[in-house]
Amino acid sequence: MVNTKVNLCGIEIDNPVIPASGTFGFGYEFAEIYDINILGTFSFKGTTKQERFGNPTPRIAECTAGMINSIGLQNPGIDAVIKEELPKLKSCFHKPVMANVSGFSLEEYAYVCAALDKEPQIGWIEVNISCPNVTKGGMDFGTSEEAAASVTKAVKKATTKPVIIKLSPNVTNIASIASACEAAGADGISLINTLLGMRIDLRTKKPVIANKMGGFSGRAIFPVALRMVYQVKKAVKIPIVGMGGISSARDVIEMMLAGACAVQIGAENLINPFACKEIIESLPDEMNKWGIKDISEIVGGAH
Amino acid sequence: MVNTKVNLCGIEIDNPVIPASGTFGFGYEFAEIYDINILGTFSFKGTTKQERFGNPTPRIAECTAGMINSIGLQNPGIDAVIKEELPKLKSCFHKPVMANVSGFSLEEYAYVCAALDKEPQIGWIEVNISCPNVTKGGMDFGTSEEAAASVTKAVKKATTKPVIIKLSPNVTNIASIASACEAAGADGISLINTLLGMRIDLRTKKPVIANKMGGFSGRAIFPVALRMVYQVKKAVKIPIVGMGGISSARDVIEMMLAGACAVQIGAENLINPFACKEIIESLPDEMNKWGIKDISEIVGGAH
Amino acid sequence: MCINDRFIGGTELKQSIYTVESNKLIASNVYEIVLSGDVSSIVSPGQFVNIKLDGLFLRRPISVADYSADSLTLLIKVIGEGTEALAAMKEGEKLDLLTGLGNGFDLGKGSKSPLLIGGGIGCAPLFMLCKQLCDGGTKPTVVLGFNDKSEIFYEEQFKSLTPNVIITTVDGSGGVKGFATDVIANIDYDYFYTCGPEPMMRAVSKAVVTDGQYSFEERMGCGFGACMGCSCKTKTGSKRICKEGPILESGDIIW
Amino acid sequence: MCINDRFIGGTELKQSIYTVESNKLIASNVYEIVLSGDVSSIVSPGQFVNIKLDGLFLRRPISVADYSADSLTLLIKVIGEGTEALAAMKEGEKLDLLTGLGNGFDLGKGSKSPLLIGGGIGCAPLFMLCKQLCDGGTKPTVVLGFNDKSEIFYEEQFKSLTPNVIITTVDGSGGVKGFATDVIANIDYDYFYTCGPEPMMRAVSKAVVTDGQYSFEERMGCGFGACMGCSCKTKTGSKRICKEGPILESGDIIW
Ligand SMILES: Cc1cc2nc3c(=O)[nH]c(=O)nc-3n(C[C@H](O)[C@H](O)[C@H](O)COP(=O)(O)OP(=O)(O)OC[C@H]3O[C@@H](n4cnc5c(N)ncnc54)[C@H](O)[C@@H]3O)c2cc1C
Ligand SMILES: Cc1cc2nc3c(=O)[nH]c(=O)nc-3n(C[C@H](O)[C@H](O)[C@H](O)COP(=O)(O)OP(=O)(O)OC[C@H]3O[C@@H](n4cnc5c(N)ncnc54)[C@H](O)[C@@H]3O)c2cc1C
Ligand SMILES: Cc1cc2nc3c(=O)[nH]c(=O)nc-3n(C[C@H](O)[C@H](O)[C@H](O)COP(=O)(O)O)c2cc1C
Ligand SMILES: Cc1cc2nc3c(=O)[nH]c(=O)nc-3n(C[C@H](O)[C@H](O)[C@H](O)COP(=O)(O)O)c2cc1C
Ligand code: FES
Ligand code: FES
Repeated sequence: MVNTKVNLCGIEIDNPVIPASGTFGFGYEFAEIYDINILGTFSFKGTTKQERFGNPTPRIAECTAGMINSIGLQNPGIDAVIKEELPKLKSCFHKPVMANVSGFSLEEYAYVCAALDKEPQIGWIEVNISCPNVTKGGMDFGTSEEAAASVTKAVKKATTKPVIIKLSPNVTNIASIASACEAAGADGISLINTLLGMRIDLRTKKPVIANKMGGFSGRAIFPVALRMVYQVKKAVKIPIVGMGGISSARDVIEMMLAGACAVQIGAENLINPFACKEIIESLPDEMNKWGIKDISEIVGGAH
Repeated sequence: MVNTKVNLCGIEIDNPVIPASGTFGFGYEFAEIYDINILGTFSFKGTTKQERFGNPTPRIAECTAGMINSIGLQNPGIDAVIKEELPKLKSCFHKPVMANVSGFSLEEYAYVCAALDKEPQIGWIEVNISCPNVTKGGMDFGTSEEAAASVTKAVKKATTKPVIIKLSPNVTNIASIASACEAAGADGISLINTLLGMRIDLRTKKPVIANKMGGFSGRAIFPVALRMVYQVKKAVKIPIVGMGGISSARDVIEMMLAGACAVQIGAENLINPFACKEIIESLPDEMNKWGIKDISEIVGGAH
Repeated sequence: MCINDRFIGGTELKQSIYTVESNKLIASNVYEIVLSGDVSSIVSPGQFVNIKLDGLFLRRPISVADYSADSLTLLIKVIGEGTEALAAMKEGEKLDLLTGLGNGFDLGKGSKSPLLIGGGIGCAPLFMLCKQLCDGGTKPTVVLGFNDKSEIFYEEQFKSLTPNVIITTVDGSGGVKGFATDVIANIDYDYFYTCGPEPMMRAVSKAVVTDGQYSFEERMGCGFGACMGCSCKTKTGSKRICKEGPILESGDIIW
Repeated sequence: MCINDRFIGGTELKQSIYTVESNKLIASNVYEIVLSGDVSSIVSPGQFVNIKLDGLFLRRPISVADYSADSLTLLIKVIGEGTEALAAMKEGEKLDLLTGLGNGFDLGKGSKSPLLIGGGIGCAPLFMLCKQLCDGGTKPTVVLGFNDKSEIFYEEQFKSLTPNVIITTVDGSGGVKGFATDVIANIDYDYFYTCGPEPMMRAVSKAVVTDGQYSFEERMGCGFGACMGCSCKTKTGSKRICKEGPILESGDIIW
């Protein structure tokens, strides 16, 4: 018997596998196809103060071993999330959930976090300072140390829940941004969000995505994600949630060796709705294969 | 009949397909397997002032749809390149060649460029300010506007040949670095060099690459490369050589629509030694398929 | 399981492996693929399947053109890598499909003389719709528009269901010369269903005189409601083409 | 063609498609694959082929264990994804290979009683070498080291070539108990050839009393000399394992 339990910012989760924000809705959609209580937890769709339709379509493009999305944070807004989505979730998920939050100003981030602070099912707040698909704010907060630190401070004041800052990979020095967040009080770091990418349609000779560029993710980005998790692990002491291109229990182990204490699965859920279930079910065998008894012992093992 | 000729910094080349530096040796190796005179030109192995063995092995790691390399600029040094490699090349390649140059100080860059300036077969000097595989210099020059501009100025003083600055993709704002190079006198921009990436061996639980990290390239990185070429095209007026993940004539067209006036093929040469030949041979058919008569007319067409 | 009002179709998502029973070129660039396997999740015409293909990341959404107890028929127009791979599938080869996707046409809109308007490959989902309407005792009028004669498919199959089948071609090389919408004015109908390229459906929306249902296409990430990739603004709020669609009712659409 | 002194093997790189004639499990985790196709580029034992596999980016280098006019034999130990895929290949399936890679053993070193020392899967290239030495009229002594009995392969094949075949296993479950290097001291030889894991070859270098040749492994980008991925420092300068190697002479190696 192997142990797959890990501790994420003071909360123990049954296994390190977490569906990533934006690829798992508000969870209950997946509850129709399998019992989502097998998950460590999951990160729900990026939530903002106001309701958002998001970007014009097409919002999706195919890539070799990956995809581009340009959803633009479509969500019903924090009030509807609290009034409608969370009650639905409660009926099918009995564990703490990770709230994914976005904003276009410090005030908006703080407002949403304060609102979520009162919700008992919220275990962690994952603050997305890295969405490449929104024009003002969003991405910019994730591309400088100062801005990242200022968001961290603002949300830390607004909530008592553990705050995990989600970083953008589209930067020169990810480690220094992670350090800035740690210094500003972050309880954890999650990375990577999508790489900024683009495709052009040869039929129309114009960008496939209506917004021209979008966020590139899926298996193709795994080596970049792994490298960044490794770099951030060297720079900070707080827990790291690693993601980017994970598609198997093997990848989970590799990401944890790089320094992640838990992982998220994004694009893979979209092409295989059972991805997280399959990864969780195969994790014990994979651990045995590599002689791992306790998954939390390998965190950062490659350093 | 379609026209595949393009003009690169004042020199007309028969087609826009250029094997990328580091994946085509000094050219004559490939002359054994096909007539390399069908190429537009090619960029030879990154050359430094001194001979270099490069990094310890393993230097290569497999990735989904790509690979990591950590060669570390192995090359015989500028004197041996001029004395031994270029004469060999001359016997099998009858077109201007692109010299790829690296250095660890402004003086070294200038020294190598000055030496190459006297070589009649050198058509362009491609200045690599972006190699992720060397510890001092190298990458750092490519990650700030000031450093990129200072290298550009130094090499422009040292040579009368067209100077193409090769940028690193591992930066927050590629367009501003390209602009800085343009302002400093660059005649062209080439991009992207490899993304910094990493893999861990589950058997040893340590990084696969002896140097831990390396440069990630191949098909997987195409959407990132395309996006950066698109962004740089918006920022500069000088010609752009686009590369990163190109593996077919289709990709060549997509990259040129993004803004490249010529393209380079890297990792694909390693898994298919005939890649450039096949791409060149299929380009006219592919152009016909998409209704393109003259390849130079589509440059930047997606804007 | 939780109560989930978003799953308006009420069907269950299933992932399973199917075997290619046959694959035939039936018109210029159009293939008819018959698959055998679990069809229990397919509950209404207008639903689609999402197909995994080797070497491609995203699945490819294709309407169910017909199904029986243990087989389903897809009609595929080749336009890119994925549909090319489908066209090349051989008897006995396996395909990984998600089924039970999309709301499907709502046949409960009680109509005596429905009109079906298809454009090109958009005729595919109308076949199963036509079959079920006929099974229910109504004989719809069917208008199928193509560019030219070489593109016409399933003419006989539709005619075996209902006598009222009108083919149009833009260049007049087959059937009536003109657009599908050109012949609508002369038809008696009290409801309509349409599927085809968006410009055609936009023209339909101007030509029709009754309510009806439209089948839409959008680039999809997942096809089952998880990614918000396929959202579309409607008069009753944002809808996912893969989930609350692909069929939208005329009163709901913002053209 | 240009004169190129780097191509010391003088063989030509070829890319072609091969058909799997047979694939057999011949020892614990070791498969023997016979391929038919163009072998014109294979000119000496110790050369290798580089194999493209679906879904994997880099090719996988595998030594030629044997070849005839139109077929070649590979012996493969399963260690990861690529070798797993090879183990799963079925008769009639196709493989894309680069052939003509590597310098190969130099048989021109005029030896009357050569010694061949193989370790595990490293025994593979020694088979073809042994065959050619025997064809040339010398009967080499062959020492093949394995971990245990289950891993032993090609014992009979080697014995059919030369009477002097010694098998060793670390746990004594087959042949002589111990390491391959343990039995060398009692053998009369005037030259040697070895291939095996690096720790074994290092032990060989300490145990041998004559000159000889070693076959090395390195992670490869291209396998044909283009990328400098496989470089190795030697006493006569930097060499590419895929090009100036994989066979290096004892006097050249920096341990
Ligand atoms: C609900 C629905 C039902 C469909 N039913 C059918 C059908 O019955 N028969 C049929 O031939 N086609 C149908 N299509 C269109 C079909 O999905 C596309 O032709 C196909 O995805 C193109 O893939 P490709 O790889 O050949 O083209 P590529 O252009 O190489 O595909 C690139 C990407 O764009 C997407 N894409 C391209 N065109 C479309 C499109 N028109 N709609 C949605 N995504 C697209 C692809 O899925 C892929 O992700 C349907 C689409 C939808 C949304
Ligand atoms: C010149 C040469 C000859 C060889 N001959 C044989 C042979 O005859 N039979 C045999 O079974 N094996 C042989 N090998 C080793 C064989 O190449 C590896 O076992 C194989 O590449 C592993 O691939 P994988 O996908 O199964 O493992 P993975 O670990 O998944 O491979 C990941 C990457 O590492 C590389 N790699 C892993 N192990 C090795 C290794 N030992 N040497 C080189 N690259 C490695 C792979 O090629 C791939 O790029 C030879 C290697 C070389 C260099
Ligand atoms: C369709 C889609 C929507 C996403 N939406 C969000 C979001 O709302 N908030 C967020 O923090 N990340 C979002 N992401 C990023 C993912 O959570 C994840 O960081 C990224 O996709 C990398 O992981 P992957 O390679 O496993 O997909 C989204 C990704 C995808 C593919
Ligand atoms: C093995 C290898 C060696 C490389 N060496 C160099 C080099 O010496 N100088 C340089 O500017 N780029 C070098 N590169 C980067 C390539 O020229 C190219 O920018 C990069 O690989 C992206 O293109 P690709 O995806 O087609 O490989 C090297 C790449 C590889 C794979
Ligand atoms: S395609 Fe993912 S929600 Fe519709
Ligand atoms: S593997 Fe590329 S040079 Fe040897």
